[in-house]
Amino acid sequence: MSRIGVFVCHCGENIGRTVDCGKVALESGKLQNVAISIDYKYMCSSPGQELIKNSIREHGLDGVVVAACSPRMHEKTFRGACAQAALNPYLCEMANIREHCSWVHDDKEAATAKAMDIVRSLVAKTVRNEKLFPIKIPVTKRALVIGGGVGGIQTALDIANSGHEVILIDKSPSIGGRMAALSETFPTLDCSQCILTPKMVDVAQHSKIKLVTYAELESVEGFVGNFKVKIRQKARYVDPIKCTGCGLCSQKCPVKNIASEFDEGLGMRRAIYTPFPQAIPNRPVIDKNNCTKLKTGKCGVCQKICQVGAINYEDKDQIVEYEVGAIVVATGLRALETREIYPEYGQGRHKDIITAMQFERLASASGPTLGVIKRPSDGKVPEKIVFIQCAGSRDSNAGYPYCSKICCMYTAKHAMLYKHKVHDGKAFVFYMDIRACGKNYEEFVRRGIEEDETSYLRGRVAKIYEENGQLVVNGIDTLSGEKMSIKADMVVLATAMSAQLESVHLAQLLGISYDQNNFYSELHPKLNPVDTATAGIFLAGSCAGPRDIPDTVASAGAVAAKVGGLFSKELLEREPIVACTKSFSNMNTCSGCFSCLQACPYGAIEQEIIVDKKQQQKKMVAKVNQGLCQGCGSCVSICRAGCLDLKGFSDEQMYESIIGMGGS
Amino acid sequence: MQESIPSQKIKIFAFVCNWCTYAGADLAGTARMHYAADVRIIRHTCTGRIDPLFLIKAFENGADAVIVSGCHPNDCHYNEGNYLARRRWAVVRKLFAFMGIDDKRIHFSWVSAAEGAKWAQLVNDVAAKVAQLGPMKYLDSCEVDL
Amino acid sequence: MVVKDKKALAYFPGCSLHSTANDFSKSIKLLMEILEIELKEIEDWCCCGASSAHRINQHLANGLVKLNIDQCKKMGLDTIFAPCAACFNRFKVVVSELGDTTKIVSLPDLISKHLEEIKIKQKLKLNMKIACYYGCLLNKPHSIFKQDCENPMTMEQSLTELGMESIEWPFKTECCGASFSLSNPEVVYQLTGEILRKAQQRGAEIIVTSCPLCHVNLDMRQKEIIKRNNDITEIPVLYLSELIAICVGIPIDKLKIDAHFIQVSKTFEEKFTVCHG
Amino acid sequence: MKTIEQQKAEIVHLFEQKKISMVVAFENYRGIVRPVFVKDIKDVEKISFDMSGKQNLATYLKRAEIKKQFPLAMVVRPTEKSSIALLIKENQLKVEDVLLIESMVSQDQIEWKKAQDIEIDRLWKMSFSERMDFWKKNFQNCIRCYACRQSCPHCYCQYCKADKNQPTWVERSAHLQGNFSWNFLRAFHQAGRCIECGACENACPANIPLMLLNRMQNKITAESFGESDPKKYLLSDWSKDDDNSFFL
Repeated sequence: MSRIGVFVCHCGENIGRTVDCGKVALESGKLQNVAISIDYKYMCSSPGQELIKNSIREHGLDGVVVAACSPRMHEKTFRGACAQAALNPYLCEMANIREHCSWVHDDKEAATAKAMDIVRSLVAKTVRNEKLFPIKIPVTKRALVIGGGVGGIQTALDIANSGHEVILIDKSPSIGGRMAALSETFPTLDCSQCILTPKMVDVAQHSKIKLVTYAELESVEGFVGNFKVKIRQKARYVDPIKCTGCGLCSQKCPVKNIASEFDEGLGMRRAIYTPFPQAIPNRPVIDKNNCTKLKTGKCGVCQKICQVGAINYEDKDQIVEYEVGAIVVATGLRALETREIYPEYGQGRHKDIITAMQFERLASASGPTLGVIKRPSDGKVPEKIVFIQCAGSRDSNAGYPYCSKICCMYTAKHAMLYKHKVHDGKAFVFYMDIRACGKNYEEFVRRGIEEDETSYLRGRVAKIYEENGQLVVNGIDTLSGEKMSIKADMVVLATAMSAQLESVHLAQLLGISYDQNNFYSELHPKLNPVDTATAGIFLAGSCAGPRDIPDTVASAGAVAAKVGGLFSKELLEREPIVACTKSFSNMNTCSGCFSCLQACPYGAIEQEIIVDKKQQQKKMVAKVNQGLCQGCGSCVSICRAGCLDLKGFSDEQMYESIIGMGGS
Repeated sequence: MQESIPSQKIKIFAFVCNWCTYAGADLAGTARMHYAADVRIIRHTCTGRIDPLFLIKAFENGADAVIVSGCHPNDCHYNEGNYLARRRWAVVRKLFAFMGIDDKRIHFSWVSAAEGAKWAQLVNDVAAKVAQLGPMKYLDSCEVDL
Repeated sequence: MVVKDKKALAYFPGCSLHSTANDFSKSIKLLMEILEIELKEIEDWCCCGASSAHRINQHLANGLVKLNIDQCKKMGLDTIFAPCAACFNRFKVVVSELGDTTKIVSLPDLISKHLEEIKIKQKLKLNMKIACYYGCLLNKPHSIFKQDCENPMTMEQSLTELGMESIEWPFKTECCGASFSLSNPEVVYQLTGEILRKAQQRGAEIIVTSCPLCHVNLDMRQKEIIKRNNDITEIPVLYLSELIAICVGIPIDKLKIDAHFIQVSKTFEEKFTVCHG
Repeated sequence: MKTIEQQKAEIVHLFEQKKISMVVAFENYRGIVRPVFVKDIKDVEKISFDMSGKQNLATYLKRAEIKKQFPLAMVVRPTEKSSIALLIKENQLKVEDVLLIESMVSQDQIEWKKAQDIEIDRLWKMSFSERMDFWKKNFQNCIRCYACRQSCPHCYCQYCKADKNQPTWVERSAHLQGNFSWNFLRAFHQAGRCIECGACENACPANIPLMLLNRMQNKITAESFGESDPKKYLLSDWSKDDDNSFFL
C-alpha cells in the first residue's frame, strides 16, 4: 500500500468553473492507495505549497499527485515543494486538469468525469514511481578545439582566459586558417593579418593553451565531461624544439615548384616550408609527398644546412591521447575552386578566371605579387575586372542551394581594393541580390558604388571565353534588359562556400549530425545555435554554415561561455529521465540482439560482457550509458524481450496509468 | 471553432509525446479552444517510446479509440524517435486492421507545439467518427463454434 | 574493343530527315550499312513533339514521344537512334521525365560508341581544321546532361581518335537561332554569323555538325550572312555522318554533299589523305 | 552437384577431422521425417536428405544444450539458411558456430504461399467485424502452449515478454484477451524478420493460421518503407521516405 496525497487546485475559477474540484477531491479520496485528498483555491501559491508540505509530513505521504495545470507549467514548482518536505521530487506527478480539461470543455459533468479519470490515472502511475536522483557526472575541465582559424583561436583564448585548459589542434602546419590569407577585411578595411597575428601569438604564449598543429582527430570515445580523444600528430620531420625557425632550410631546399596551398596555387613553396612568414608555430615541416630525400633517399640538403640538427627524416606519425570534457568544432569552410564551377565559366581552363580567395592573395601585401594586382597568365595589370557573385551559390543545379552569405561583402571589398590599387581600372560586378545586412555593411557597398565607381550589373553571366588575350564575359543586365558583353582582363568568381571535404568524416567521428549540405547541425537553429545534439560538443564559426569574421568571433565567444558553464561545476547534474536495463528475477535477460543499439539516436547503448550466476556462460548484453542517454525511450519499445526501461516513464508506470485512465 | 460533440461515454486514449503534441494540447487549452471531452491524454517522452502493447492495454481497459501523436518528421526533440515510431506504426496499424480492429478507431497524427487548433480539430474529428461507430466492446461479443 | 553485340536500333528519322535533311539521312544510311548496324525504322512513327507541340501543350508533346516509344517497344527494341538533334532532345527529356528505361542515342554518341570499328574500317582522314558544332539541343538541359552541357567533347574526342584535328572554341553550343529561321531570319543572320565568325577566328576550315536545323542555318543562310559581314568567308558545313562516311571509304559522289548550299571546294577530295594503321 | 553419398562422406570426414561434434539433420524414421542429432560417425547413415520435415532445424540452435556442441554441422534448406543468417545478424550465432551442408533437394514453397495469398486477400475483403470474428474463433482455441514460440528459430529471447509479469502486458491465462495480445505480440515481433518457414503454424496444436499474420506483415514491410540498412533490425532503422500517408 502506498500513501499518496491528491491535491486538487481550483486555480481560482480557471479549473473550478468547469470541474467540480470538491467532487474530484472527494472521489479521489476513495481510491486505493490515496491517504489524503484536499482541494484548494490556489495550490501553487505559498499557502498551497505549505499545505502540500505539511500533508507530506503529517500523513507520511510517499507520493503526491497535484491536479492542477500542465506539468510544463508547474511541475518544477511542486516537485521543489516536495523536495523541501523531504519527499523525493520524482515521487510527485501532476494531473493536468486545466489546459487539457477545464479550459477546453464546457460541460461540467463531462469535464469532472474526465478530471477524475486523469487523477486516477496519475495516482495509479505515482504508485509505481520510484525515487530518482539527478545523474551526476564528473567533468574533465579541459577543452579540445578542432581548427585553428579565427573561430578556433578565439574560442581557445576565451576558454583559456576563463581559467580552463585548452588543446587547440589544426591540420595544417600553422594556425591562422582562412583569415590569415585574407588581404583586408570588410567593412573597415583593416589589414587581416594585422588584427589576427597578435591573437595567434597570444595562443602560442598562453599558459593554458596547448597548441598541436599538423594534427588531426583520430578517434573520440566517451560522453559529455568525459571524452577520450586520440589525435594523430602527423610527422613534421623537423624537431620543433631544436628548430629555431631561422628558415635557412626552406631557402636552400632544391624542390622549388610546389604550388603553395596558402597562396591558392598562385605562388610557389619548397618541400620544406612554413606556410607563411608569420606562421605560428614558426617551425617548418617537410611535405613528404614532394621531398626528394623522403621519396628517393637522395638529397638531404636541409639536414646538412641545419645548424641545430633539427631535421629528422625518420619521423613518424604519432597518436597522442587526451582526456577532455568538451569538444569545440571550429573547422570552418572551404571555397570552391574554379574547376568545380560551371563549364560556361571555363572550369579552370582559363588562367585569368580566378576565385575570390585567389584575388585575396593577389591583393595581399604578403601575397605572391606583394599586393600588386597582376593577371596570373602574363603578369599584366588588368585594366578591367569582372566580378561574378553567386558562382555556384543559390543554385540548386550546381548543388549549392544556399546563400554563401559573405560574397556580396567581399566582392564589394575586392572591387574597392582593385580600384585603390589600379586607379584607372574598371570593376564590374554581376550580382543576383546585394545582401549587405550587418553593421556598416550597406554603407560599405554604397561607398564602393559611389566613391570607387564599381559598376553593379544585376544579372547572371552566361558565358566567358577567351579572345585575343582577353576574356569576353557575356551576361545580361536584367534591370535594363540588355545583353552585356564585356571584354575584361580578369574575371573573379565569388565561388560558393562549401563544407570542408572531410566534414562528414569528422561528424561521424564525433557523432554529430550534419545537414544536406554537409554543414554541421545546431541543436536548435535559433535557441541553441552553438550546441550540437550531442551534449558536450559545440560548434564555432562557419563549420555550421557560411559566416563572416564578426559572426564567427561572436559564436566563438558563445561557445566559450557554454564551455565555461559546463566547467563551472565539479559534477554535472542531469535529469534522471534516462533508459536503464531492467532485470527479471534478478537476471539480466537481454539476449544481445542489439536492436536497441541500432535504434538509439545518441549512441548511448553499449555492449557489455557479463557472466551468469553460475559464473560460467559469458554473454554480451546491452547497457545504457546514462551520460549519453537523453531519455527518449525508443530503445524500450524496440526491445522485444522487455529488458530495457525508461526511468520516470517506466513500463509499469505507463501500464498503471493506462489501467487507471480506463477506470475499471 | 467547431461545436464540441456531446459525450456518449466514449473514451479516446491519446498517447502523445511530451515535446510537441502535449505542448500543442496545452496551447489549445491556453487559447480556450473547446473540443470533445472524450479524449484522455497520456503523456510520454516521445512517440518512439509508445509500445503497441499500450494500445492493446488501452482497448482492454475501455478505450473506444486511440490517437497516437507526436512531433512532425524532422522536428523530433530526440532527432529520430518519431521516425522510428512512424515505421513501427506502419506495420502495427496494418496488423491491427488485419486482426479486425477497425482502423477508424486508431489514428495517427503529427501535431506540433504550435498547432493547438490542429489538436482541437483532430480530437473533434476522431470523436465524431467514433461517435458514429459507438462503443468498441473489445473482444466482448464472441460467438464461437467449437 | 569491337562491339560484338549487333542489336538492331530503332530508327526515328523525324520530319527533317525526310525532307530538308535528306542528305543527312542518306549519309547515315550508307554509314550504318558499312558499320553493319541494323536500323529498323519505327513503324508508323509520328511527330516527336518538337517546335510547335512542346511550346503549346506539354502533355501533347510528351504524349507524342510516348507513342513513338511504345511503338519501339512493340518492335522489341530498347534503343532509339534519333539523328535529328531536336528529336533526340525531345526523346531524351521525356524518357527522363517518365523514368522510362528506353535508351536514346544521338549520332555523336553512336559514333563514339562504335569508334573501334570505324578505326578498323577507316581509309581516309581529313587534313583540315574542324570546328565541331553541337548546337543547343544535343547537350541541354543541364539536369539531364550534367557536366557535358556547356562544353561537350564527344565529337572532338572521336575526331582526334581518328587522327583529325579539331579546334578549341567557345561557341560550340551557342544558339544558331533556329526558332527564328522562318519567322525572323535577321536574328539567324546575327546569331549564326557570330558562330561562323568565331569558328573562323579560331582557324576552322570546315564545320561539322549533327543537327539538321543547325545545318540549315549554317549552310543555307551562310551566303546571306556573308553579304552582311565582310569578315566572314565561305566555309563548308558537313554532317558528322558525312565526314565519317568519307573516312570509311564511301565515295563523295554517293553522298548528297552537292545538295549543300555551300559547295565544298573542287580540291576537297585532295584534303583527305590515306590513313595508315 | 554432389551426390548424397559424397555429402555423407564429407560429414564423416568432418567428424574424423574433429571439426564438428554433431550434425543436425532430418532422418526418415519409419516413414516419419523427423530431426536427428548425430554425434557419432556410425549414425551418419541415419541422415536423410529428404528434407520434407516441417520443422525449421535452425530452431535448435537457440537451445543451450545444442550451443554446447558448437561448432556443429547442419543439413540445411534455404529456410534454415535464412534463419541462420538472421541469427548471425542478431548476434545469436557466430559464423563459425554452424557448418552448413546444403541439401540439394529443392523444396517448393510457391504453391503453399499462393494459397496463403488467396486467403489473405479473402480476409482483407471482409469487414472489420468479420475479420475480428475470424481471429476470435481461431484465438479462442489457443491453449497458450507456446509451441509457435518454441518452434520458431527467431523467438530466442531468454525470457519472453509474454512471460514477464511486471507489468503483465499479456494476460497469462488462456482466455481470449490474453490470447489476442499474445498472438499480436508474436506476429509483431516477427516484423521484418520472419522468413516464412511455416514451422510455427505447423507446430500449433490448435491449427491457428499463424502464417497469415506473418505473411501479411511481410508484404506490408516490403511496401511501406524507403531505403533500409540490411544490417539493421527493420524497426530499428528508418528512412525519410517511409510511408507517411496515414498521419493526419
